[in-house]
Amino acid sequence: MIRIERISKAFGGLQAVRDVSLDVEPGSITGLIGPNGAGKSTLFNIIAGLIPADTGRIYLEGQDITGRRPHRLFHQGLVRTFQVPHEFARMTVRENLMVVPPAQAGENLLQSWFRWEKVRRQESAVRDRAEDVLEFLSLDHLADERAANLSGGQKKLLDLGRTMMTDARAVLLDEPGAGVNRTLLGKISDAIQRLNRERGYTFFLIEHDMDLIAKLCNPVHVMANGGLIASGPMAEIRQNEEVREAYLGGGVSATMGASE
Amino acid sequence: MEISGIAAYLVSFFTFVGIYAILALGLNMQWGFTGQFNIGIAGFFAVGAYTSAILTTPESPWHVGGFQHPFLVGVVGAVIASALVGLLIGAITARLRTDYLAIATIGIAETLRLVIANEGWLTNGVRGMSNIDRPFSDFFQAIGLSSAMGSLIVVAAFLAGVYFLVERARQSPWGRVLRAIREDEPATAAAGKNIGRFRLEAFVVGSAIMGLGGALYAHYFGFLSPEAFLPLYGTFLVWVMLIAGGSGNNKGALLGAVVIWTIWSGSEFVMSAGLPEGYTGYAGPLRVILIGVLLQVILITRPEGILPEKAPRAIAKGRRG
Amino acid sequence: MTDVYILIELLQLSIYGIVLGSILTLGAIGVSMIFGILRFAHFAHGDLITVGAYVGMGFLMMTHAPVWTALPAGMIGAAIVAVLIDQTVYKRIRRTQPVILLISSFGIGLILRSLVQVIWGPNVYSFPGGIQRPWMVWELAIIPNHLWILLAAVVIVTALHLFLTRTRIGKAMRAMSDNMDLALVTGIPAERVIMITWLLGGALAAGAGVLLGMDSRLTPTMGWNILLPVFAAAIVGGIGRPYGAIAGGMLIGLAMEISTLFLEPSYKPAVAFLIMVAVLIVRPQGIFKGAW
Amino acid sequence: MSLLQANDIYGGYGGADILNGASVRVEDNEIVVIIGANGAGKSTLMKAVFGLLHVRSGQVLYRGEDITNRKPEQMVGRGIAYVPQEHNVFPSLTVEENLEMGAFAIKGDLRPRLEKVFSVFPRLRERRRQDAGLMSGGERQMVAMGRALMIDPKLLMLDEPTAGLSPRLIDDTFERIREIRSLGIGVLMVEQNAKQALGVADRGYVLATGANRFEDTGKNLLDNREVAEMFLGG
Repeated sequence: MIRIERISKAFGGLQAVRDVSLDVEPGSITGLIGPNGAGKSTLFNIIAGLIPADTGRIYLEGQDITGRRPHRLFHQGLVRTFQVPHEFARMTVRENLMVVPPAQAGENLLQSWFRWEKVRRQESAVRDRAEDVLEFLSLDHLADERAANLSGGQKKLLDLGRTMMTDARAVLLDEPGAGVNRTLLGKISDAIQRLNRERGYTFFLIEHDMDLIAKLCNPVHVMANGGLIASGPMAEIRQNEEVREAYLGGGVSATMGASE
Repeated sequence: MEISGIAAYLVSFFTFVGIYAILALGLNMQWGFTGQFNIGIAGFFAVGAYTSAILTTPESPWHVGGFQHPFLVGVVGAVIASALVGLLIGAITARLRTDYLAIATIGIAETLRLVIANEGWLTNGVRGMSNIDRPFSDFFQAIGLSSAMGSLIVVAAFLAGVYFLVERARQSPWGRVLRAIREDEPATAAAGKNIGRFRLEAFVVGSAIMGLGGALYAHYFGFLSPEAFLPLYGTFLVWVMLIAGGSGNNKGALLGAVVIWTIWSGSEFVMSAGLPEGYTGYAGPLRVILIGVLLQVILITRPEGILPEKAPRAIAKGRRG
Repeated sequence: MTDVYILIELLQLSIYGIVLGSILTLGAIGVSMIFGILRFAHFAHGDLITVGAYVGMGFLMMTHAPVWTALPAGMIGAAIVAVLIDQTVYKRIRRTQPVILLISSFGIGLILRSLVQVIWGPNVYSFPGGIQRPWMVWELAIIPNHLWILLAAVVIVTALHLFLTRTRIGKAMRAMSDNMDLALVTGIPAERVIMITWLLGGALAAGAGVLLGMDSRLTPTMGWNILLPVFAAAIVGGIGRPYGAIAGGMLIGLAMEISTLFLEPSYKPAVAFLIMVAVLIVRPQGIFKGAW
Repeated sequence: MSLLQANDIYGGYGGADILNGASVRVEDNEIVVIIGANGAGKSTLMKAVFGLLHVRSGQVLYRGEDITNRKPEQMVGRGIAYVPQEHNVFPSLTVEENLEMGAFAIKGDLRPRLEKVFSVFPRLRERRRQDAGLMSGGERQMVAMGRALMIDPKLLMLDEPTAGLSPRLIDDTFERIREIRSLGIGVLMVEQNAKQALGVADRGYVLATGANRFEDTGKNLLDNREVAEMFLGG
């Protein structure tokens, strides 16, 4: 689904990502873990078109998408969420969702002015879709609330909900569990699994909560010091000596010689 | 003052309110909806006013023209010309932060003012352009109304039209995207919206509305000179109106125009009555100070204005009502 | 023959350009410092320039002191005005978005301009000294005041440089401009540094105002009229980098004066604006790289 | 009386709490390290203690005085210095100016203090006139720690001092931290390099989901099999 080919990126003297290649299989929930500063977020931002890679290519379903701008990636079926939820604070929860669907007639100002009936009809369908998503996420009671008033976890759900307002095929999740309490965490992981099963979404996610990773992801890729050091099911990853070293520090393996 | 004097005053009062309300609506589209900072409203206002004046006035030895097109052609020309200026500024500053947009807009406004003052062949410079006809004055005379009253009716009609369009734009998915951009750009981009396009559209449409305001002003006032486009009248009052009324809220823009114009023109009476002989020259600056202080008080105590922004009423019902 | 004539003309205009540039520099450094620390474009800066010029002139009218004393008097006056504005208005809205400060400063500018009109009337003033007979050096006319202006600007900028590099509070200003959060955890008292920033910004603006007044005349809109070139200088130099403002000021000043070879002199501000726009398009971070 | 005692801290950014009752204690002349998986709330706890993050409930005591939710300025005034993980130097200031900023509030001659810092980090003496922005990651970390030492702190708080450093520099950094302790300073640090950090630490805390999971001497934690397991969940 997503193919990452030999991506490298340096910031000044720091090699943030070094020669990483991996595949995210269609229909999978693929995890990416690693200690702080391992380069996970940089890799994500490169895929999402926020920062350019120094070398390497990214493919989405075989198509080269290296360096595409975020809004274009969206139209090719690749959407993302943010580690810190980005809600449209002074808009209602429902509006937050209704913004998303692409190619709304009403996004054309002239159509909004002069083809009002058409716009309304579409708007009605978009609204139905938003209501469905809210129900799916059990946020329906908050539809008319300003998004600013949601809790951190609810905002994360809303972020996930926005990805459901489109026919996304691949979703990048940046720490869906960060700052979320246990109850909501369960909801979020259920939603991810259901979206994966029922709608065939492919997920690629960064997460620090190992239990969540173990529950959701197969396979899991591990990064440390910018490089990929292990891949496989979580059970195997746990036994991997190099991974243990990376997390606990101390011993330095050949792939991990960090630069100054 | 006799009745007819009061009536004449009220006509002029509401005509100005109407013109300023149009400017405030244009600014609301740029600032209120999208968060774009245009501090050169006077420039767009001037482009509209002079374009319409040049297109419609009779031949004059003092400046280009003599086209004598009808009023509506002047208005359309004004809208197109100011939209083009907006397109130029918007395209240049699209990727820059707000401060640069602000400086660029003020730069274009001041530059335009220099052009108007210096290019006599085009605008008759500081001596100004006159003989700009009021709209449809023959028609209004035929039905027994003064040309001033006719102007008020025309301004009111245009205001109604602009309000309708701007409010519809706000309620529409288009306006929703603008508000999303204002709230959070990265998330709007991640939702697949081409931020640059939406922002430019809002800026251009807002500029066009300001140009329309300029054309209406030219035809009501009948005379144009660079003095009218000082930042005080053209820009500052409009900003205070929108902030006081409630930016993001179109009703707030209307209300702000009424309230601030009342204070502004009311203060003229108070000061000319209250200031001692020989000090009447101070009335102008004192009024500016009054409005300036009012702005600071609003920003400190009630930055959301008299009518805070509310989520627009849903334009379509879902299954669940 | 004509070639020599053009060369002389060019040199003559360059002298004017350097003089104008040094005035713009003083304004632009203030704009840049305020932007570096408070992150907003201060639109009342032009009118602060006007206030400084009028206070300096007012001081002369009251005391009949020598002309040069207008400079320190204006600087002190405008510095106090700047701090008062910050304490009564800007301080209260600093926590909101910086763009609100921008709107506010636009209004403050109009208030200052009107206050100048109320206090000193709409008349045009000039500093005493009358018309000066220029010295002729080769074919170039050098007006004595221009020398003084240049000298004063050099002294002020040097003093500022020493302040920023030699005093603890000056270094703290640079530190805050570098990284506000780190400055806070380091224990640098932000409010005090901000106050000093306004003091300096106001004083520098007044410096520009008095020197501008010496070069031409005092009008209530004198500062507003050079606000655009001042911003242009700050942006060309890289906004938030006061040392860049020196280069930016000189470049804009020279371009404005030399443009009069081809253009109506009244278009000078437009020339500054066009250069600024060109810089914004090509290099939004300004031409002159390098930190403070 | 302990040098620092943070009891049962709750707090976070905006909505949800990240800290759910975390506690930590530091004695004089002691190196205390906080370890834990990513996202466990280690850095958040440091920020909460230093007043950079609102403590919703709980108490921070410094030599018995309640300093909960005080401003950083007041913390520094009491002799607590904090070194953030990233962006921890003023890039356009020289090394010496950076150090001077650390002692902003202190009147009088700074030279003795500078000398003290240079004795811990001799390299900084050589480069005192250089802009900090032009230095390598390791040197910047020295500048940052040196700046914190300028107030003669009683308590030094370090947020991941070895992040992004090469193995050689990591060793060196831990060596310096030991040296700092020998100056009579209590050190509280958050670390990713858990093994090495526990090696130099007198005591350690293991945090998980914003609360204490283990607390013991550095050595005991190192030997604890459960701690190792914890990092990879399960």
